[in-house]
Amino acid sequence: MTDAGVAVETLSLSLGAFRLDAVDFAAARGEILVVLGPNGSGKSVTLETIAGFHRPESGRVWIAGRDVTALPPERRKIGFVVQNFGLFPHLDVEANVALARRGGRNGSGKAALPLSGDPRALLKYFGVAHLARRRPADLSPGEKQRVALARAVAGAPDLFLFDEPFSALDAQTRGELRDELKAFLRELKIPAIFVSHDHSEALTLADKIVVLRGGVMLQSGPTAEIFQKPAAAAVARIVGVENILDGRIAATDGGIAAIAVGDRTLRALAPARFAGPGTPVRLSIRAEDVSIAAPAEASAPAPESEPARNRLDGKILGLRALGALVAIEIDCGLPLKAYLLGPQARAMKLGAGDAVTVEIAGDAIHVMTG
Amino acid sequence: MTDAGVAVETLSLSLGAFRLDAVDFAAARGEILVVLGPNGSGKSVTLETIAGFHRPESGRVWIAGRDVTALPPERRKIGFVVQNFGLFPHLDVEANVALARRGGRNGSGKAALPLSGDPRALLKYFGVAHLARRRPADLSPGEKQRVALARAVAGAPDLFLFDEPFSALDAQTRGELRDELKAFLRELKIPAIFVSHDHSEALTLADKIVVLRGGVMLQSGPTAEIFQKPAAAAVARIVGVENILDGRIAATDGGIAAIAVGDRTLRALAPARFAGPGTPVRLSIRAEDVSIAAPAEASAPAPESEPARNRLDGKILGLRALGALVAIEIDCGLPLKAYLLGPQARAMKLGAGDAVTVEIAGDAIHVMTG
Amino acid sequence: MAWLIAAGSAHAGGERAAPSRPRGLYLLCWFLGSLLTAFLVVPLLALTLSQSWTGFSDVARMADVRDAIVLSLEGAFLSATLAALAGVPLAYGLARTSFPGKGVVEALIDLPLAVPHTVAGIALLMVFGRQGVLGEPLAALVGLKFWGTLAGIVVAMLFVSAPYTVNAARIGFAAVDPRLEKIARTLGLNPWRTFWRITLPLARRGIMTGVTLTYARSISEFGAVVILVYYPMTAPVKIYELFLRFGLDQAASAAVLLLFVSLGLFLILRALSRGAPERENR
Amino acid sequence: MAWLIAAGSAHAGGERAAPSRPRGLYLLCWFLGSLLTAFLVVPLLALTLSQSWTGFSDVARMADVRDAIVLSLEGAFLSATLAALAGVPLAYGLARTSFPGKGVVEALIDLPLAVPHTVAGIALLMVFGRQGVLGEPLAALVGLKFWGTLAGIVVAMLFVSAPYTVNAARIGFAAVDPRLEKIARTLGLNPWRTFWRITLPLARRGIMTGVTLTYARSISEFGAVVILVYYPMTAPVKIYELFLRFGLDQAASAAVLLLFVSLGLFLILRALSRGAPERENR
Repeated sequence: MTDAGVAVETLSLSLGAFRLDAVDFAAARGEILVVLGPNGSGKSVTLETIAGFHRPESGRVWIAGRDVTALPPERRKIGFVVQNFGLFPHLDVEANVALARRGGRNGSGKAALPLSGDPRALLKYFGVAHLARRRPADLSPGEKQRVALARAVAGAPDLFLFDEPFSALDAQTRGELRDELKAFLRELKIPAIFVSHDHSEALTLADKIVVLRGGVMLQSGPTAEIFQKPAAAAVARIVGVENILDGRIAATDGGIAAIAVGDRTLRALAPARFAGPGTPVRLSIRAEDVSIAAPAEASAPAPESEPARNRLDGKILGLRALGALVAIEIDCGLPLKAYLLGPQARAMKLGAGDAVTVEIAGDAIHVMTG
Repeated sequence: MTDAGVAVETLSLSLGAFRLDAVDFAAARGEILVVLGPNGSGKSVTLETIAGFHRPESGRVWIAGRDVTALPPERRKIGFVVQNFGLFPHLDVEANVALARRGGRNGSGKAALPLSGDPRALLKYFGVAHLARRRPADLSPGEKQRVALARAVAGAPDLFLFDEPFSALDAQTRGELRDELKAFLRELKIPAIFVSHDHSEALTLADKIVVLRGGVMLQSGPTAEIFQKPAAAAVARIVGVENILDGRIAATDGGIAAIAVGDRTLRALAPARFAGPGTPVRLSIRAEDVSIAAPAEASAPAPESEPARNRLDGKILGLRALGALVAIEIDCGLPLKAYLLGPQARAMKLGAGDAVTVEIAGDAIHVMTG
Repeated sequence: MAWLIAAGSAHAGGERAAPSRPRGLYLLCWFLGSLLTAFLVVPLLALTLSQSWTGFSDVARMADVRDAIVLSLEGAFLSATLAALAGVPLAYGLARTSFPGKGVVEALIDLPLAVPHTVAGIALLMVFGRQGVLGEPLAALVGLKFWGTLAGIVVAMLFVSAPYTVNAARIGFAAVDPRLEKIARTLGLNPWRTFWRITLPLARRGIMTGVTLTYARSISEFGAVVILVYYPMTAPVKIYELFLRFGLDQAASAAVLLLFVSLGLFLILRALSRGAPERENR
Repeated sequence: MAWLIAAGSAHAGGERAAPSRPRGLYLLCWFLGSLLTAFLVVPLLALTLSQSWTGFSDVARMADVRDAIVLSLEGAFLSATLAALAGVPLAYGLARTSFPGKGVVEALIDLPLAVPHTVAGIALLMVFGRQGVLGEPLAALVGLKFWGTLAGIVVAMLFVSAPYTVNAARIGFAAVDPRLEKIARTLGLNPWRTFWRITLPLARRGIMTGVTLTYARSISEFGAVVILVYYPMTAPVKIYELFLRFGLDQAASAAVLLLFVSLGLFLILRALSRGAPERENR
C-alpha cells in the first residue's frame, strides 16, 4: 500500500447492533482525508479501529507502509485528537507533552521536521512555550489545540486522527481553529484523518472525502468531486446540496440529456453511466449555481444556441438574509433555492412576489441515478 | 410604557464581580428582540432579571403594560425556553404541557389566538399531538422545540424569553429550528427576547438587536442598523464585520469624508457627528461589499465623477472556499477581505498572486468614531 | 466464586477483545475483585447453609426473637422516616445555596460516620439518658423517656445513620438542573409546587438511595443501641444475648432469620432507588 | 445552633434575595436542617464538655486504653489498605466493563451494608472461627489464627467496611473520560502505564473518599469485632467493658479520647479526599 500514508482495506466489524461494512480508503503523506457522515454513521468507530481500539472482523490497516492491524494502539504511532482536545486535566501543559516520550525514534522520513522530542522545543514550535506551567482548564480553545498538537507530535506519529475536535466550539472559534489546524498539517506533512458531520468543515479542510452512512461507504473521492458530483441523493444531502429534484430522462443527445422535472425540462450533462429515456434520475443543483437575472432581462431572447444553459421563469417566494448571503426561494414550476450576495440582491431590488428569470448552467446540474 | 410589549428601563444589578449597568430597551408586540453579546456579557443575567430571578438594584421591567419589577416569576406570565429546551424529563409530553394550567385566564388581547388552555389542543396546534405520551428523552430537537413552545404558550404568556435554545445543536438543525421558531413567533404575536452570542442567528431572527458586552449596552436598534452601522469597533466585531480598519479623517467635503488608511485614501459618507480633519476613526466594511473587478477592467479609467466610489489596486493573497462563498484575502496597501459566490470566483479564474482592482461603494464604508 | 472469573473472561471474549484490550490489567482486576466479593459473600452463605430447617423454624417460632426483629424494623422505619423528613430539606438547602461556613456544616454532618459505635452510645446517654441534658427535662416535662423505649432505639439509630440520607439526597438535588426549576416558576408554579412537582421527583433516586442506606445502617446498628437501650432488645442485641447465653448455634439460627428480613427489605429498597435512571434531556 | 439559622438568613440577604427567592421553602429547610445538625453535633459536644481535664488525663495514662486505641488504629489502617488493594481494582473492572450478571455482583458487594453487626460477627465466626470453614484449615496449615488476633479484628472491620471503597472508587473511575485513556495509549503508554499515569490520578478523589469511609467504618465497628475477637480489645470494645464494669464516667473519659483520635484522622482524610477538585477540561 501507500508508503508514507495511511490505507484502510475493506474494513468490517460489528459492534452490538452496528455494523461497519467493507470501508476502504487511503490518504497519502500530507493529505487530509475527512470522513463525513451523520451521527451514527460509524465515523468514530472507523477512526477508533484505525487507532487500534476495535479489532476488525476482516480487512487491514496500513500506516506508513506497516501493516498495523494486529498492533495495539501504543505501537501504531498515531496522534489522536478528540472533542475539546482531550488534554489531561491533572497535568500541566509541559507534562502533557512530556508524557509521550517517543520523540527520539522518529518515524518514516520526518527528520526534515524542525521538531525534536524535547517538550519545550515542541511547545515553542507551536507558539505555546509560555504556557508550559499552566493547567489545561486555564487554556483557551486555541491554546488547547496547539498543546494537543504538540503532544500528538511528541509521539512522533505517522498519522493524525481527529474525532470532531471542534464540535463543542462556537462557529467563529471553529473557523479560526480549522484554518490554523490546516496550516499546521500542511507544514507537518503527516497524513490526517478527520471525522466530521459538518459538510462546511469538510469543504474547508479536506483533500479527500469519504462519505459514510449507517456503516456503509456511500462515496469517496477528491473534495471537489464529492461536492460537485455526489453519487446519490443521500450524498447530496450529506454535503448540503440545497436543490435536489426528482426527474426523468426525456432524451439524450450527444453529451447532453434533457430531463423532465414536473412540466419543465432541464438540460444537463448526461450521466456517465448509460441511462436511456424514461430512466428516473435525481438532480443536484447548488443554490449558488442558480443565478438570477434581473426581471428586465427576462424579455431578452434566450440565446438558444448555447446548448446547455437553462432559463426558467419564476416568481420569488421569499428572501432570507444569511450573513453575507441572501437565500431566495423561487417557484419556477419546480422549487428552487438560489444564493446571492447581499449587495447584489439589494442592487436588484428583489422582493417576494417578483417575477424573475433564473439561469442554470448545464454543467451545474449534476444528474444522479442513485 | 409600551402597551402589549416589553420594556426594560435602566436596569442595573451586581452579581458577585459582575455588574449589569443601566440596560434599557423595549420591544413591541410581535417583535423579536435579540440580545447579542459574547459569553460573560450579561445576556443571561438580563434575561433572568426580566423573568424575575434576580432583583434589580434599580430600574423597572414592564410586561404588557404591567410593572412587574416586584412580582415573582410565577406571576409575570412569561414563556421561558432554555438550551436543549428544558423539558421536564420525568413527565411525558402532555404532562409537560399540562403543568402550566393558566390557559383559562388569557392575557392582554390574545383571544384572537387559536389556542385554548387544553394541552391536547395546544399539542395539535404545534403539530405534536401524536407525541403526547412520549418522554422528552425520546424526542428529536425539532419535536422538543415544538413541545417547549406548546408548554410555554399553555402558561398564556405575555412575553417569550429564549436563552440560547439552539446552542447545543449542529449548524443545520439550528438553521431549521430557527426558521420554524420565527414562523411560530410571527403567528403568535407575542413579543420575544432571544439571547445569543451568534451574530448570524441574530441577523436571521431579530427585528431589533441589543449589543451587550461586560454588562454594558454598546448599541441598540433595528437589525439592519446594527449590522450596517455599528457604533463602535467593538460592536462591529460582535456582529462579525470582516474588515475593520484604522484611519484618520483627511478632509470632509459636503457629506463625503476622505479618510487616510495607511498611504491610501478612502472616500466614505461622513459620520453624523462632527469630526474634523485629523480625527482618528475606524472603518467597518463588510466583505460582501468589497467587489472585485476582473484584472482586465483594471486598466479602464476610474469614473472619478462618481463621488464616493473607491477603487483600489491590489494583489490576491489567498482564496478559501466557505460553502457557497469564496473568501478572498487581498493586499491593497491595506488588508481587505472580500466574498464572492463560488461560481463567480470560478468564472473570474482568480488565483493567489493575481493583480485585481477592488471597488467599494462609499456608502458601504461605515465610519466609526468609537 | 469461579463463576465471577468466568464471567469476566467470557466478557473479554464476547465483546471481541480489541488488540487494545488491556488483558493483564483486567485479569488482575477480576482476580482481586473475585477474592473480595467472595470474602463478602462466603460468610453470609456459610451462615445460611449452616442452618437446618428445624433449628431455623424453632427459632422463628420464639416470640422474643420475633419481637426483637419487629422492634428493629419499627426502629429502622422510624429512623429512616425522620432522616428523610429532616435530612431531605437540609440536603436541598445545602445543594441550592452557598454561605460562609457551609463546608463546616457539611463536615459536622459527616462526623457520626467516624464515631465509634460505643462512643456514640455513651455520647447519646449523656444527652438522652436518665440524667441527660435533654433526657431528664423531657421525661419530667412531657414524659418522653429514651431509656427502655423505642424512642431511645430510634435516637441511637438516627444518630449513626442520618448522614447517609443527607449526603445522598444532596448529591441528588445537586444533579437537578436549576433551569428546570426556573422554567416551572415561569409556568406559574410557586416555589412549593415547583419543589414538589419538579425538584423532588427529579432528585428521587438520590433521596431513595439515602433512605435505603439509612434504613440499612439503622437496622444493622448494635453498639450505640446496646448502650443507650439494652431493653427492649432489638434483633442485633437479642442475637448477641443468645450468643452469650447459648452459644453460636442458637444465635446463628436467629441471625439467619434477621439476615433474611434485613437483606430482603434492603434489596427491595435498593432496586427501587436504582430504578430506571431518569434519562437526561438532551 | 442559632448560628446556623443566622448563617442561612445572612446568606439570603447577602445574595440580594430576588423576588423569586423561595423564602418560605428555605426557611423550613434551615429550620429542619438546623435541628438535624444539632441532633448530630450536640451529643458529641456534650460528651466532650462533660470531661474534666484530670479525669481525662488519668484515662489517657491507662496503658490498656492506649493499647486498645493503637490496636483500633492498626486494624483500621490494615482494613483500609486491604480494601484499597482489592477494592480499587474491582471498582475499575466494574466501571470499565459490562457483563451479564454485573448487577448481581454489585448487589452482592452492597450486602454487608445491611447485615446487622452481630449477624456479621456470627457469620464471620462460622468461616474464620476456631471451627470455621477457613479458620480451622488455615490455623492448621499456615498457623494463621483469627481468634484473639489482629487478623480477626481486620477481618471483621474489612467485612463491614469494604463496600464503601468499592462504591466510591467505582464512581470515581466512571467519571474518568475513557477518551483520555485512549489518547494516552496512542501516545505510546501501555495499559498499565495508562492506568497509573492517567486513570488512577483522575479517579483519586473517588478512591480517597472510599478509603476515608472505609477507615471510618472500620475504626467505629463494635458488634462484628466483639463477637469474632473479644480479646485483644479494640477501643470500642474497651469502652464497652469500662461502661459495664465502672459505669458512665470512666467510659466517657476513654470515649472522648477515642473520639478525638478517630475524628481527627477522619477529618484529615476527608479534607485530603475533597481537595481541590480536578477541574474539567472544557
